[in-house]
Amino acid sequence: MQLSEQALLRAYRQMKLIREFEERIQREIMLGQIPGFTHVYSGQEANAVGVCEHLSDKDYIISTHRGHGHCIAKGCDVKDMMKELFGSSEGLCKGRGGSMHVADISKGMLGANGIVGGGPPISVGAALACKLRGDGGVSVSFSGDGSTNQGTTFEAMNMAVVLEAPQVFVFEDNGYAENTGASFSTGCEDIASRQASFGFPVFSADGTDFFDVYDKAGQAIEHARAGNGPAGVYTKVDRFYGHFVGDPMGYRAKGETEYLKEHKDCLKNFRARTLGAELLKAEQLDAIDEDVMTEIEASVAASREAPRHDGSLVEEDVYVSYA
Amino acid sequence: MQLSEQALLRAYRQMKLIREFEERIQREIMLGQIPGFTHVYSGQEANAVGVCEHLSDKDYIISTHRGHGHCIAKGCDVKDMMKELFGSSEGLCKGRGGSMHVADISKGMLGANGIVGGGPPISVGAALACKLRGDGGVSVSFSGDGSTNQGTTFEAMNMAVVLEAPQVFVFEDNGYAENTGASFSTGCEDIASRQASFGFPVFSADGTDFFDVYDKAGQAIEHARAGNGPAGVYTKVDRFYGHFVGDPMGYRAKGETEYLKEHKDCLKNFRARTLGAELLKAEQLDAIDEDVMTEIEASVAASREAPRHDGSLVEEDVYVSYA
Amino acid sequence: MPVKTMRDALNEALFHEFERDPTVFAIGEDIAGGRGGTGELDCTGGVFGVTRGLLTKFGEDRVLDTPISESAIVGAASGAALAGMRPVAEIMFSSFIGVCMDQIINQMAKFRYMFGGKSKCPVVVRFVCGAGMSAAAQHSHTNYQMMTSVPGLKVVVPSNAYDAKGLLIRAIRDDDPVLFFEHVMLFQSECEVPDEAYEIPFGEAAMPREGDDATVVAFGNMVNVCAAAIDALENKGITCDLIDPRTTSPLDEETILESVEATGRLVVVDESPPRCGLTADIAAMVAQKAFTALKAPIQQVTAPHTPVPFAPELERAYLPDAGKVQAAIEATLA
Amino acid sequence: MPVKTMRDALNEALFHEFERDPTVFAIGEDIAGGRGGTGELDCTGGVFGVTRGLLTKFGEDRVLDTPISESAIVGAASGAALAGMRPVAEIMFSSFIGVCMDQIINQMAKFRYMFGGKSKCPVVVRFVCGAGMSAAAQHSHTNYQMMTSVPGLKVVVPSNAYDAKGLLIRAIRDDDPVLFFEHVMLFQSECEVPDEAYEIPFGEAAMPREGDDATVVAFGNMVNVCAAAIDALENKGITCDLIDPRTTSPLDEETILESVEATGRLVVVDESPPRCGLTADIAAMVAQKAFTALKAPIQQVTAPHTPVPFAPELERAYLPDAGKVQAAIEATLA
Ligand SMILES: Cc1ncc(C[n+]2csc(CCOP(=O)(O)OP(=O)(O)O)c2C)c(N)n1
Ligand SMILES: Cc1ncc(C[n+]2csc(CCOP(=O)(O)OP(=O)(O)O)c2C)c(N)n1
Ligand SMILES: [Mg+2]
Ligand SMILES: [Mg+2]
Repeated sequence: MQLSEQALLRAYRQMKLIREFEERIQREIMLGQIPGFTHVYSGQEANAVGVCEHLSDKDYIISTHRGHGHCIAKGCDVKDMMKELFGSSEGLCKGRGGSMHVADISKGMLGANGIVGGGPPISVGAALACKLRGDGGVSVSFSGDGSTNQGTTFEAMNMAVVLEAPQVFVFEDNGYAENTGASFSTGCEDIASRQASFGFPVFSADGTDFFDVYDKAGQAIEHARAGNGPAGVYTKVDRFYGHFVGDPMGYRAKGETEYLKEHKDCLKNFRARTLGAELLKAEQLDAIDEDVMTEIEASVAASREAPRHDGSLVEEDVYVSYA
Repeated sequence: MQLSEQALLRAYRQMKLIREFEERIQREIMLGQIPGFTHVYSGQEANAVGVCEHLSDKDYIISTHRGHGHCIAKGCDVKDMMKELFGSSEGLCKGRGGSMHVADISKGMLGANGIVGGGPPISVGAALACKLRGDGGVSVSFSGDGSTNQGTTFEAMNMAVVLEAPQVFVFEDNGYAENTGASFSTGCEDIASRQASFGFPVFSADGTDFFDVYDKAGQAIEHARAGNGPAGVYTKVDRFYGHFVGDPMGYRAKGETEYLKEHKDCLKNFRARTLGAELLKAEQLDAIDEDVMTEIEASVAASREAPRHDGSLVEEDVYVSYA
Repeated sequence: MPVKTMRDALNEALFHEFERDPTVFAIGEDIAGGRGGTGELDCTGGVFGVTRGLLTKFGEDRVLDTPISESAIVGAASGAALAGMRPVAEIMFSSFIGVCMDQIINQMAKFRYMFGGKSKCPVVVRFVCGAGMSAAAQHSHTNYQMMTSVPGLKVVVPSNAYDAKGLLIRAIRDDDPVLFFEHVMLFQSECEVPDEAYEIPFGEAAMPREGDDATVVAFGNMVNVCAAAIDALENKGITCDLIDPRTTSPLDEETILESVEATGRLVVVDESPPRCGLTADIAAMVAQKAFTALKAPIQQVTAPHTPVPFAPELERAYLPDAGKVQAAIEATLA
Repeated sequence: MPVKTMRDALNEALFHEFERDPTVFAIGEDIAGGRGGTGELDCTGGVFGVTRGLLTKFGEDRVLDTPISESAIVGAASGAALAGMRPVAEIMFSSFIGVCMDQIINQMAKFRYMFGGKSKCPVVVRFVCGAGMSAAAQHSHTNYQMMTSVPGLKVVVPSNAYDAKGLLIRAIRDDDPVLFFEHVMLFQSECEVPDEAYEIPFGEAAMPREGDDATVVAFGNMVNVCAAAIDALENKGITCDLIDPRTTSPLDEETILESVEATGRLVVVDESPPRCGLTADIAAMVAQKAFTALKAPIQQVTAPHTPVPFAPELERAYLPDAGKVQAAIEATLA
């Protein structure tokens, strides 16, 4: 698939936005500005963006506990997301959800999800909605390697095939589920073929390579959009940091994450590829970098100032109407 | 695998016992003697017996809502089972469980189970107990085609591989889950390969042929017993009757079950095979038939006479001790 | 007015709403029946026939038979609801709710709150509930009391065909997740049911009996058991208010409190086990809000703290019956 | 006596029982940590470190890290228990209970009854529960009130390190399924804890405060919140019994009833939402069994009928605090 210069710049901007969002919130967490448990996506940006660049607002996605990247890639407002993480009443979810529950239905983003395996069944439902309406929409669920062992994920896969849902299952294998390696927790030879045995094509990609992900995700989404039932994308990728911000990471070799940042960075990779092939110029990418830093800085500044709750609205928004 | 004359006679007896148990209870249900929902196993006898003839009391099995065959094959007392179905306080489970919950832990029979997919996780636990004790025991879960789509079944399969449990998953594909065909409900090409993709060998057998089941189950059980982790058995078989006793069966072609009884009867098949190869004599089998009829008749007579509850013990047996 | 069974009343409600609103669809196991079989399609209509005929009339796109995968069924329903549809999911027996509980209590119930009020999830999940058929411990539970405890859900427990129809129509039109519990002993129960569509509002109790001496609150089939008990007490000169909340969440506290203010005595009846259930919920609410009106201990009549037994005699001992209800009414008057 | 955190007290309990009984084993996600990783094994010990060191001491056969498959974890634990072992399973957060609910409420809880009393299932399932960490709606629930409603289960909710150790040892030695809820805000809480093994019986409440004016019953971390509230009222001349049931099933009704007989006033406090919970359960029990002793409406103090919110200010508004408890005590005395 050939990408226009504009499309390339946009993809880079999205990836960079995710990266800097995640880098910055780690600092804010250390400073005590962001409460709760937070899981960052650094290192996996090519996946969210490589998939979501094929989608529009009429398409749906659902994410996991590690949701910021998918949210940004699907078009959630970064400033509103930041305010949400800060717990502001002006946050994208009015401060009720926080990091693990960022959502924006108007963008087709059905939420991060705190339950491993919670997303795929819900995603199949959104796909069925698209199918019933016949509006050409698809729905994409993102899951980790760990979540591929959860029963709900398997059920969703089989049901999507049976009901011919325009559903794409994306599995981002970052090698770990919390402190347990994927090589231990998945008994199968390889995850992609296990999932494929459910009866849909699974396209494997190098999750550190935007172009590969973009290409394979395109094929999977095309398959689903054309009415052929579900498809899958399996990516091998690396998580730069711990499971959550603050994870001491005893289960990883010393120096592992430094190595990954040096050698497995999808952003560096993208830069090298596009500059090497003279598709983009360094100045263009530098300008984006600067622009992104400014945007993130502004969103943090706004979040610090943003109003906090006073507790009075704790009972609001449970029901549309409770009667 | 070569079977002695004695073993052949025993296997036939077990199958016949199941068959006549199921045939007889259908009559008793029509007569209003047996309350509740009852699912009969007629037509599938070769599966339960072909598997359980490899097991001893130190091995475990767990069954489904369609549990009578597995119970008898694992050695549960037929008279006590009959009393249980009749709701007698002398039943195998004191009339508390009924058809869907027949169990006898002393025989390694961990129960029929009213929840589709309920059994496999529990079975893996029994397998882990055997492994921890190092007593050479294995655990076998029986499931139907329908249950292969339940998340719990998938989870159990992966976990058994990861924990190297001496576990055997038996999948009896009788073509239907209630009123839905397996060809509709399983999106995969074939169930055996989907299950095998979890990382264990799956042996496929003709579920109407005792010898084939016995042979393949032997290989699977040997694999697990030898410490190689789980194995699977997949059988294609037919359900002679409806989902439950009383099922009008609109979803099946007219004459289908008559055809099956004529052409796919594992008992007829066994008779033909053993007589044809001159392994057994007709008189031997006839004697067993007669013997079984007497046993079933006696168990029904005993069950009719057996004491019923008066309601006073409704609160007994919830806890070993509630304090 | 025509007399109909609850089964037929529910079936009618579905036909009305399927016709009225193209975003309504149904999903569940064997709700049509016959997919992948060698016989007829749409021969089942769910184990109790409530969805029968929908597939034939509205087609395969709107009547989705599924694999046995309850988490996927409920998840798909709520995902479709988030995405603008109005699914009606069926979980055969509420006793299977444990298999899909996360999708109910952690997902559909919480979306709106977690998402800051910016989503809605208009999904209905129908369940068969209750004991009385010797279906034993894994097919006979009520579960609605557990679900009442979950913020974000609405919980409906009809006691008769008329209410069932109006409440199901209301449920399908509701913008929040609704769990709808159909008691297994009521499918054949009959009463007058209009042919046309009508709504019964949530949070408004019915009062099938009115009296002076005590207030009886009951749920589902127990409403009928209590009505019989109350009728039998009439010739002893005892009369009672009988309150059927119809929805346990939202709950019509007002009707209960008003009645207790008048009678001073309360009996609460449910066929669930005793701990942390609806009888306790109502009793505690009254002991807090109408304490001064109370003239006697509040009586709870429930099943014992046991699973549901198989043998019919045990099951009868398990279930509250008219005798136990009468005894409780008389105890509160003693 | 040495002072220990609840984390360490629980860890000790596990070491005692692993040493004492070779049939005890542990199963759960990351209860050791590091399997399949490039770093150290046994580096995690569960998210809050309660199982740390078990793998190193007792080996891989008895400390089983698993895939993320809660139904399989709980099912495997109860299957092993039926087959003669004494497993201790861990489900990280009780909020995940929905994912494995069937295995808890329909399987392990019911085996013994369904099997006519001929089986036992000595399994313990440990959960982290409760709000207070801004972990939001899918990681902060209590769930023990729901589980209390299920016949066949025992439910333990310790409020301090000393009790936690004795109750966990008791739970592991118990022959029935026990659900053990460890409140997230208590892992670092400290008190004196003996080095040796000891059991605290089930169904026997503790009474950390004694007084004359009212009875306060609370669970888990709310016991500490209520103790603070009660202490603060002392200089107003108000004293209260504070009852910590420690196990909600079985429940020590006697201690509660005796206290209410003496004080005539009851306040029940829990951090779960209000409907069908433990506060209602206790209030209703008292309104039935000690009605004549009651001098004032029973006060329930609970979270509101909402999911748990993320923002710290909302979460503070969600949780009962000493101020709300004091207000309720004063209301019952007014
Ligand atoms: C049902 C459930 N079980 C366990 C957890 C705790 N948990 C949160 S994230 C996680 C690991 C998920 O691993 P993976 O799917 O590989 O995603 P990653 O964190 O690598 O992005 C676990 C076990 C949970 N949130 N939900
Ligand atoms: C969790 C759950 N869902 C649904 C049911 C209702 N049900 C009982 S048996 C059955 C069909 C099972 O089919 P299969 O596994 O093929 O077994 P078979 O009946 O053919 O032996 C269904 C749907 C149930 N008991 N439990
Ligand atoms: Mg991972
Ligand atoms: Mg079948």
